[in-house]
Amino acid sequence: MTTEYNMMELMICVASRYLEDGKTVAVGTGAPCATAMLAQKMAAPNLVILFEAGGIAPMLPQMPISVGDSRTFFRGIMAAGMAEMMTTCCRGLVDYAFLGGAQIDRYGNINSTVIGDYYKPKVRFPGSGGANDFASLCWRTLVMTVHSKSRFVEKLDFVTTPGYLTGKGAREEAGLPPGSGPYKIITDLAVLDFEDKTKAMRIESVHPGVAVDKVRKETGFQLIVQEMVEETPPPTETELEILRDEVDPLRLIIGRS
Amino acid sequence: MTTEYNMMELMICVASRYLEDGKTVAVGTGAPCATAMLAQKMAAPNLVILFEAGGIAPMLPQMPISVGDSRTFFRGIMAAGMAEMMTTCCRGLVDYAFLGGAQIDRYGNINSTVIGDYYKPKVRFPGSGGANDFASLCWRTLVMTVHSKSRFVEKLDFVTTPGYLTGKGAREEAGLPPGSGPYKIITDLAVLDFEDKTKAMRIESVHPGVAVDKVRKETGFQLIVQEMVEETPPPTETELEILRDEVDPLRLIIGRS
Amino acid sequence: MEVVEKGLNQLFMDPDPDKAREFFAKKSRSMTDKRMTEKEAVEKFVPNGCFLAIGGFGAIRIPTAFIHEILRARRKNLGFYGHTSTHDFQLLCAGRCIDRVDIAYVVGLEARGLSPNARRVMESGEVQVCEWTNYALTARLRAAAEGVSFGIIRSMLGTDTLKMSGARVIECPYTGKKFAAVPAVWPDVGIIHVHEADIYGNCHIRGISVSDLELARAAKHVIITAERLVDNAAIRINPTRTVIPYYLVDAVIEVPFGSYPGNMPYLYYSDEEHLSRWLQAEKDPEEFKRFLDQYIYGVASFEEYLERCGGLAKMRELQRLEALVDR
Amino acid sequence: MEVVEKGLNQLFMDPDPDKAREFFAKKSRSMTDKRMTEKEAVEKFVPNGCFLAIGGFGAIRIPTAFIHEILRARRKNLGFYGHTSTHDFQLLCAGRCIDRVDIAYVVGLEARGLSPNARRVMESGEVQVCEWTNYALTARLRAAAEGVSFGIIRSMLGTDTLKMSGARVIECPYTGKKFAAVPAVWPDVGIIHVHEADIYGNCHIRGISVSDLELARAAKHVIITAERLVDNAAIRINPTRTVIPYYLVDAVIEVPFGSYPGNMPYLYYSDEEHLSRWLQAEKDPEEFKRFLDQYIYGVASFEEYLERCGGLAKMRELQRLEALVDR
Repeated sequence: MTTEYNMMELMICVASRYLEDGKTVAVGTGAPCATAMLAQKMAAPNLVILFEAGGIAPMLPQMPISVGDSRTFFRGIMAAGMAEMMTTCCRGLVDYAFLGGAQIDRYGNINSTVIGDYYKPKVRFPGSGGANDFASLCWRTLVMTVHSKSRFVEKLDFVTTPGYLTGKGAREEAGLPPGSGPYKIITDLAVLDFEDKTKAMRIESVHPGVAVDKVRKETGFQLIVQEMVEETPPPTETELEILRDEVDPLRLIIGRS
Repeated sequence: MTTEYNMMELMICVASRYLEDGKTVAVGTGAPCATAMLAQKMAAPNLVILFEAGGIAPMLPQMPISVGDSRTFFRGIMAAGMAEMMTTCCRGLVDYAFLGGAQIDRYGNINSTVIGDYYKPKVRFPGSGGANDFASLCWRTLVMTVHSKSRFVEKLDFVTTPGYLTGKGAREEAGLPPGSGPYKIITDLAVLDFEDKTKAMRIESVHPGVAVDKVRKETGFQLIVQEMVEETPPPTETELEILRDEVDPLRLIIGRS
Repeated sequence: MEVVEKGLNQLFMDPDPDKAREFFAKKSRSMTDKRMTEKEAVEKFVPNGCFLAIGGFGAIRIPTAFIHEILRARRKNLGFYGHTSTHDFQLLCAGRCIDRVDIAYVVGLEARGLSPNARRVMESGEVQVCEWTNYALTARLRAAAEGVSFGIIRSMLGTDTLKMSGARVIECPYTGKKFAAVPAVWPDVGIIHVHEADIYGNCHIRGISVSDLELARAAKHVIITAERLVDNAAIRINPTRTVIPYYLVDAVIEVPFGSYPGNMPYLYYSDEEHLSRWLQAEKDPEEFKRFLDQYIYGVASFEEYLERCGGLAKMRELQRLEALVDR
Repeated sequence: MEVVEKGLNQLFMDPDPDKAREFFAKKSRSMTDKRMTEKEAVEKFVPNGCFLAIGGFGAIRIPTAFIHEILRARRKNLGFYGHTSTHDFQLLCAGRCIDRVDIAYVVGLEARGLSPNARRVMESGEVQVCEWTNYALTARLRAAAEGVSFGIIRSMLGTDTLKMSGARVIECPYTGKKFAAVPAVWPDVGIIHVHEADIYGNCHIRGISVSDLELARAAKHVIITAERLVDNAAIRINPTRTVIPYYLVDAVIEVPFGSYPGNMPYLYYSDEEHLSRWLQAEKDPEEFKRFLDQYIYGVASFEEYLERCGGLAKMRELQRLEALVDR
């Protein structure tokens, strides 16, 4: 029999496996933070967590509500500021940026600014915040988002945060640091990465019980699909146990789905 | 009868009168620092003393040996760093820079880098240190130096620190902040300022018993002399008392001449 | 200097460092008692139409008490520097105080969701906007703090965020590489809540400083609200701790719990219940009006607001939360 | 980007931020015990020919012990970042260790006078030079710390200091005003003496930081000498105090009195008597050789140097001086 888990638990467990031990990760609140916390308690005890407001390597006593609240530097090694964080990313010391996303396109560009006309938007979202900075400056950007046609779109209403922009070479052309860019997109249906030749989105693996066609159907653009598509290993008992008992006992995040 | 005083005491007492109360002054060690300390104990109790290494408004317990030693921030309001100091100057918050000088020319430009060929110098001096920064960024630069032909020269071997460069308008042309520049030069013979029309050096007053011709003779370039040249008021009893008893009881500075 | 690409939106503030120098040349450097009330400080330093920047991080170490006073004073047409703003922006939108915003992060309250009222304001098209990123807005303050007209960063490049900003893409005179040049900004007034200040404005902050050190150095007028006032000797005994020197500061206001309902590191946690009541109330404009009357317009002082939010008992609870005694 | 004016001297280091990123991508982020001896650290991080920057302010909070070890290891052809350097530069000249210098302040010892030996070295023409100012050298480190290729300042303009530097005059893309653009510098190794560090390299500094926060972030390798080591818990209990986070640091060396004969704020004052003996000895090259044998080449360790300088009694005296007990 397989263990029961919900969509959010699945995404967090799967995503956490991509955070290597001994690396640095800049996270937002919510799922990305929970993911990094899980990774620390699993295979990456030496994963260094950074928060944009200035918190460095805290001993997180619980899930922070804000990327700036006091938990983000609780027993941290340093309580700094925004400039310290972003310049550390710009110097090349931060390996992963872990973002959420509203709209995303085939090159991993993200929209979190507006739906509709910029000057008179149908929906005004917060804007970049630190997302554009992290995705520009960190080496590898991971994105966690629900998989649907309304989110995976052919054309973004607004490119808030850079993925590979218009494809291979475009980041470098724009002046973004060479070697940086989107790494993995983790959704409730699949894990997606980017084909080297084109830097376009590709299915890396589909989650247990999810058909490739289902992923295609929920994506508003042409996905690259290899002949053999692997199945994502499901969350393990241990992952789920630690996630539920230690990372998010109040179910603030995993209770959402 | 007039009070006895030496050359250094004279220069310090005279210079201290130019530091207004409630203003900010960036000082070097030695005579400039002694001068600012004297000013605080005389007419300018609210004079704010800044040191380039980061000391802000200390309660100076004694003469610092270095512009960075612990005295420069003893009971100060802040112990900062070089960038904090220089950016404070650049924002226009520092009224006076108080420098010493090796060679100086008619426009108040200073050489503290080399005598002779730059690449194989006869004498290598320290270089700018913070002098160029202070003289570029503070509003008014005061210089204290011994008056001699070898120091007041027609042409500097090296322009380390900007005065009025080649004359009126040259600072602005070079990109230096408008309204800044040399203010007074205090020597053992006279106080000199700069004529508005040309920004060339002019005798403001000669010290007691010093003839204008003596000043001319000790100056390697043509000085501007007005019809009536005032005499510098000599050091007062009180000035000398405070300087000797409170500012420099060990005669580290005033013992030099 | 050749500009490779230019953001389409206009700047709200002049990036000329010499105009700023002229202002700072006249600013007093004397250590005088700068204590005053919120009312007096709003009266003196926050006229209609001025450009405002607020310290902290949206709902962490924010000068809530002072922002309430801005609402009660019915300030209008303010410009706002929207860096990492959450509850602070929500408040200014509640008062309809602003007509132009430099945006890095607005409307949202992070994991808590979006502010319905702030959305109404921003979607009305009545507010002039210019797009940036959090770091870009920190870098603009930093450039001002350095007394220069611009700074360079490697964010924003290649995106609509740059296209809809006031940034300009330039090439490095050494490497030829492209950078986003962001213009210095000297806000008319910066409001920062700190842990301790003396009556002259020398300040201590515990925990993250966010962009407040840059803001304190960039803003033409700096208003400090402090959890508590300390004697000047408490500053001088350890000058290494001073993060804002007095000569940058124009007003000092002692406001215990001044960041409520926001978090004040080491002192009290955020009141999430109250913050979600805000989001709830905002859904219906009529109810929101009543809500604002009850909590802001209908109270004479911040103390009264604290009382209406649960008073000392609530503050004690938030202190225990912060101390991780109650979880 | 149009360059209005160009300094004539060459840069000793490449200002390309992407080459620096490649280096920092590979630098370890793990919290590991980084303790080692001066000998091991010189062996590992200070090869002949590398480019060196030293923290502190010439004779205040300097890593004297480590510099002595560089001399004993007979390092040659080092590049040196001559910002605010006095006794540190005097030492490197005594060992004839350097062949190129970025100069803001060298040769001098402030009010103490000029170093005869450093003058001989610098007037020999054998050392490659490039002129700057103190702030320019801080700004170059700051640009590197920001991960960009240059920074802009308003110093140097119109002078021979700029003409004989590697700076370039550019025009602001917003105001058209001229600024001196200074190139980022990532020194191969930065050596900083601090009050406290843990075994991972998290550091506390008391008093002025000079340019050390910028240096710690710019240097490819950072070596920390500390007056004392503290437990990691002493760092985490107050993260606001941390000025250098461990992941920047490559080596941690505990050296009590490590800044002697320099001043260590709050701990001990400078030994002016010993520093003037240096200047005295330097006047005659032969005597200076004997002096160096006695104090550096002829001693096995820094402790032995301290003993030869008066040992504990002298240290106690300097502690009392610093505490203003004896004046």
